[in-house]
Amino acid sequence: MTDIPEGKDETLGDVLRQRGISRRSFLKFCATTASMMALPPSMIPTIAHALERAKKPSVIWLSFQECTGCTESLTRAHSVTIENLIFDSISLDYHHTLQAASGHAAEEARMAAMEENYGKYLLVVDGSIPLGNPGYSTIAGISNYDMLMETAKGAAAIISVGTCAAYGGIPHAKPNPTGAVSVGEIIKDKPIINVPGCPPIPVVITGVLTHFLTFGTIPELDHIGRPKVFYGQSIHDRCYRRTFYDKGQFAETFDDEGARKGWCLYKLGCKGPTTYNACATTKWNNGTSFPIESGHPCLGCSEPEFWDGGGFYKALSMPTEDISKTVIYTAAGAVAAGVAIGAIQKGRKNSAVASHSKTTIDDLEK
Amino acid sequence: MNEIDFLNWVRGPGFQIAVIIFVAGIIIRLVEILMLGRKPNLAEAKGSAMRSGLRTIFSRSIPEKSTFKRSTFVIVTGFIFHIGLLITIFFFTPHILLFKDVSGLSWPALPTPIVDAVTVVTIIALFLVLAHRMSNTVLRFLTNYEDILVWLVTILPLITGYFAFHRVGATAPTLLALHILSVELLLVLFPFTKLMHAFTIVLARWYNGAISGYRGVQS
Amino acid sequence: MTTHSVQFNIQIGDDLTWNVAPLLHEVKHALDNLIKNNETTIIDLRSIPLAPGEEDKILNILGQGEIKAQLYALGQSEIIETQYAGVWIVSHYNDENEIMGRFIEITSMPDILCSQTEDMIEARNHLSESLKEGQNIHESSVEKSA
Amino acid sequence: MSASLEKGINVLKEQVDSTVAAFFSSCVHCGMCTDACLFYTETGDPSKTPILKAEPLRRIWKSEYTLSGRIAKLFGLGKKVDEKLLTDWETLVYDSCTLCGRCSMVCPVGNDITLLIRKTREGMAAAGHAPEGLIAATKRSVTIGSPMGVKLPALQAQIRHVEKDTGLTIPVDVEGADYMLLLSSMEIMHFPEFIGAVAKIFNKAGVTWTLSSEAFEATNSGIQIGVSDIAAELVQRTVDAAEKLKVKTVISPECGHAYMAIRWDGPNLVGKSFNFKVRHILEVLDELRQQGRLKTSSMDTQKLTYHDPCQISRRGGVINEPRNLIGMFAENFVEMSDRGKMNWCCGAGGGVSSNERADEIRLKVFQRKKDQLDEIKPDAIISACSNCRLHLEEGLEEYGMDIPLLSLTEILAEHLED
Repeated sequence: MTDIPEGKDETLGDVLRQRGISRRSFLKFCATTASMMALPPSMIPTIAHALERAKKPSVIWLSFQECTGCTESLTRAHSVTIENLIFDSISLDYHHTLQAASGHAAEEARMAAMEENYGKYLLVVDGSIPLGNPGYSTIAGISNYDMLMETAKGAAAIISVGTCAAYGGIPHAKPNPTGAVSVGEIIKDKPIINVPGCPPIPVVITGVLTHFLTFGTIPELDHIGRPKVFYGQSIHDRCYRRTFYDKGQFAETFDDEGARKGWCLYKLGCKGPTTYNACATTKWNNGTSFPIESGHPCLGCSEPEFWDGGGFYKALSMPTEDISKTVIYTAAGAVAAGVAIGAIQKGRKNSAVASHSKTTIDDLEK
Repeated sequence: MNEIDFLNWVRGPGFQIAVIIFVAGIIIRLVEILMLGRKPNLAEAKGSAMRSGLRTIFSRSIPEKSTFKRSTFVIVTGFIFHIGLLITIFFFTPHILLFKDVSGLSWPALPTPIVDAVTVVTIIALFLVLAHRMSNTVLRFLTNYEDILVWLVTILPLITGYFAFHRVGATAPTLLALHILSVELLLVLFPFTKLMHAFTIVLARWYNGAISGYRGVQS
Repeated sequence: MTTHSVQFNIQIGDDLTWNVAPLLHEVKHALDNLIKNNETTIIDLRSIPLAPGEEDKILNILGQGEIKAQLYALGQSEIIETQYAGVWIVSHYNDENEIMGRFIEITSMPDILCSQTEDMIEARNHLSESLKEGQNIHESSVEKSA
Repeated sequence: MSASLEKGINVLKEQVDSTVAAFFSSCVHCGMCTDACLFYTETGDPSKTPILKAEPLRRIWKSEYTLSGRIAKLFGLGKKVDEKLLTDWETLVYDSCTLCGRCSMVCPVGNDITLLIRKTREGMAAAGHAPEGLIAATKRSVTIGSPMGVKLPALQAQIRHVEKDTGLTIPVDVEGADYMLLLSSMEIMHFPEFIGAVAKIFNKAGVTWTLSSEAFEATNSGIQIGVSDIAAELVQRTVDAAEKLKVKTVISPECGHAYMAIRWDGPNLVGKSFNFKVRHILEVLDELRQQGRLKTSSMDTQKLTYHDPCQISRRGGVINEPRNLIGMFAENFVEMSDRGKMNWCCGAGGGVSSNERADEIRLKVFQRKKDQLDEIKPDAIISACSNCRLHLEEGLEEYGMDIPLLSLTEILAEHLED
């Protein structure tokens, strides 16, 4: 995969035809792609037209403080799928986990790809970057920070895959021992597309790449850098259990009648109402289901700081701190303080009473 | 600070700070009032101060007929928004979860659509209250900045709550965070404004009832 | 009554059908539009939030008509005309038979069934090359037509 | 020490207790007390809002007895009590409030607003902001023994007239009598028939009673002006006389604030419980009625109504007794729309009638009573407070209405069987 000797100027259409993919297959691919990107079916011809002429881009994939879950998510399918097709069609010039090359050869491949496609390649990052100590995470002796800065320089755009790269992720969770930050906190002068999720839905990753290939631009992003087509609506708004929420029918435990009847999981800590992702419609495992459908509340993994939200099983309306303790301590302190303050005030009154000078009829006029 | 940070803050430290100020403020004020004390009444009693005091705590909620006729608007809108606040605060599932989390106590919720409708009615009633306050000569004369501030911090949680529930105007975490923040604002201002009447009303009515009842009049 | 080889979701209950009726109405309007203006409508079933069982419900209601075509391209696809002429269900699967997309097409003939110009050009080239080389002409009769 | 702002402020500080703090903490500015106050309903002037009349006391409470007010004071914030405030408030507190207590009955949060205004008067008076008329009346009370300047010889003269008219002896300074009757100056001066009526009833009922030559005056200007020191001095005179004559019960006459002064405020002013009972004349009469010691022989066919004196009914607890008594002789008794504990004040109580400056407003707000009377158009009005009676007569004359005013005790005496 690191070795792409020729065909840099080939279009995607050329690649597909070379591989014996029929036009009909391509149409099928475009139809499912449109569906995946939540584009109206009327866009299918446009997508087909654009994709056919799309140039193969060069992609460099850097993995920093991460668990490889994002790569796993992406490469999970072991048969020829449409996502794989897309990936086959792009030139993944550098990927720590997937590339065969290692050591100097690997780094050389990265340098070569950067040089060759300077200003045009896509940089995909998964994992967060430790700022606490550069030694916390290095590749070939190069700190994550340095490698990111060096590679980002010539990138056309950066895709932060997974919540770690997008928002700091688990490494960023309190107390954040490594000083982990997201790509966006370091790189300010490049377009960054955040594809958060822990892991992100694989078709979302490919969807973003497809969009880039199809339209040559980055998709429209929301206020925290996520493509609106996938993250435009909350889990809650697309959830098939929404009617139960609206009706006020909730599962109280994981094994009660409500849980069996598929009632809303809000009380069990579902973060669907504040989580923006495509799970409820795109679903996982090629459309099989998504967490809520299998009876588990949404964790909110595509949102920043989801791990610091006070517990996965605490309802959104619950405070994240132990308020009952706060109330007890505060009340005890306040009673003591109140008595002290009250005593001072009572003393003030007593001294007013003590300094009372009797009013007689002669005192009524000034 | 992104919106989820914001939400986590209002659900966490923000809420804690608000609760501390609220609880400490309420208790200090109540202790402050009670510690001033009251001299025992040396006159021979004609009725029971205790019984009358207890009764007045409840009976003062029902206006006497001629008073109702004279202050109909204030009483009707007052009833609507107070009952509305009671329902929206204490009978909405997410709120009950909050109370359960803090106190361990739980009670049945009202169906969400009902709470939703009550919210709208309450908001309308509060707007009418303000309009009346601004148009009525007496109330305009009586009104000070605190009255407006209290009105604002009372209606804000209703409005933000309504928007958060219907998810319009901003992203859901922002709406929810704003709603919680508006409640925190209410909690923080509570002990230092006339909102305090929610607690001192028991004392005031008790005293009034006791003073009258001691003389043989049910007030 | 069910369509064959369609993967059904687990049926939980049918008290969630708040999107089924509006969708069927949309199909009806699309059919009107097809008859009057000869305009094709494609509805992406994935874009509509449906409860488990609701998609099946829709498919059951539309039923199966006279045509059922199977396509082998990047896995299987299934094109079925429902019992309502002009209303087609197009389902795409990958080669693991996982559903990739499902559309209701209101058209006289779904595009994907038609032979594509590019494929036909390729086919012709392929055929002429075969003829030029003269090989296998005798063994196999002409299988592909232009 | 003559009156000064400092003294007034100190007195206001003394007034604050848990009730005051609870009341001020609870006010929500709803304005319902305004609608309940005849000084607003008849003038339409929002500054007459009852709770606002206690503003000087509220400021003292806020700045001295609340943590937030205390902190504000440290920073020089918060509203102060100064000469200007007291000057501005003087007419509100003394001229535009009769301490009738109606606002205290309607306040939805339960504030006894009247108590707050009453306490505010304490500070106002100590700061030298009491009205001239009330100061003069108070001076006469202390020096002469009666706000109207009635001395013992004047009473004795009236007693002689009454004795002559009724043929009954009016006992004076009789030791060991069951009852000691107090009188208001107004009764002595304007309604001496009252003395005769009591004599007649008590004679019939076989009650032993007496007047005291040392403390016959029931009214207490100290209460009205709001100087507890003086009020206590005046109460003490009655206590001394009652103890000297060893009576079982002291009777307050038909005077509202006199009843309040001796019955409810008295023991608290002098700082100890009385070793005698205090009853209003109507309570005594109703007790006699219950015991069957009162019998009426004739009925009154006029359309009669009863005006509840505020301090006797709403603030005093004597509400059923007058109605029981009226039932003994009235065939055609009608109630006013707001009555009993919800009655409307005549407009002259709480020292307003002693305050010439308030003459105009007092007659203006009488309109409220007039409207009430217009609704039922009675032939005569019964009351049990000579101050109400005097002002009702004046008000009716002012509004060109001709309805006679009757004292309940007197009219009852007339209907007693011979």
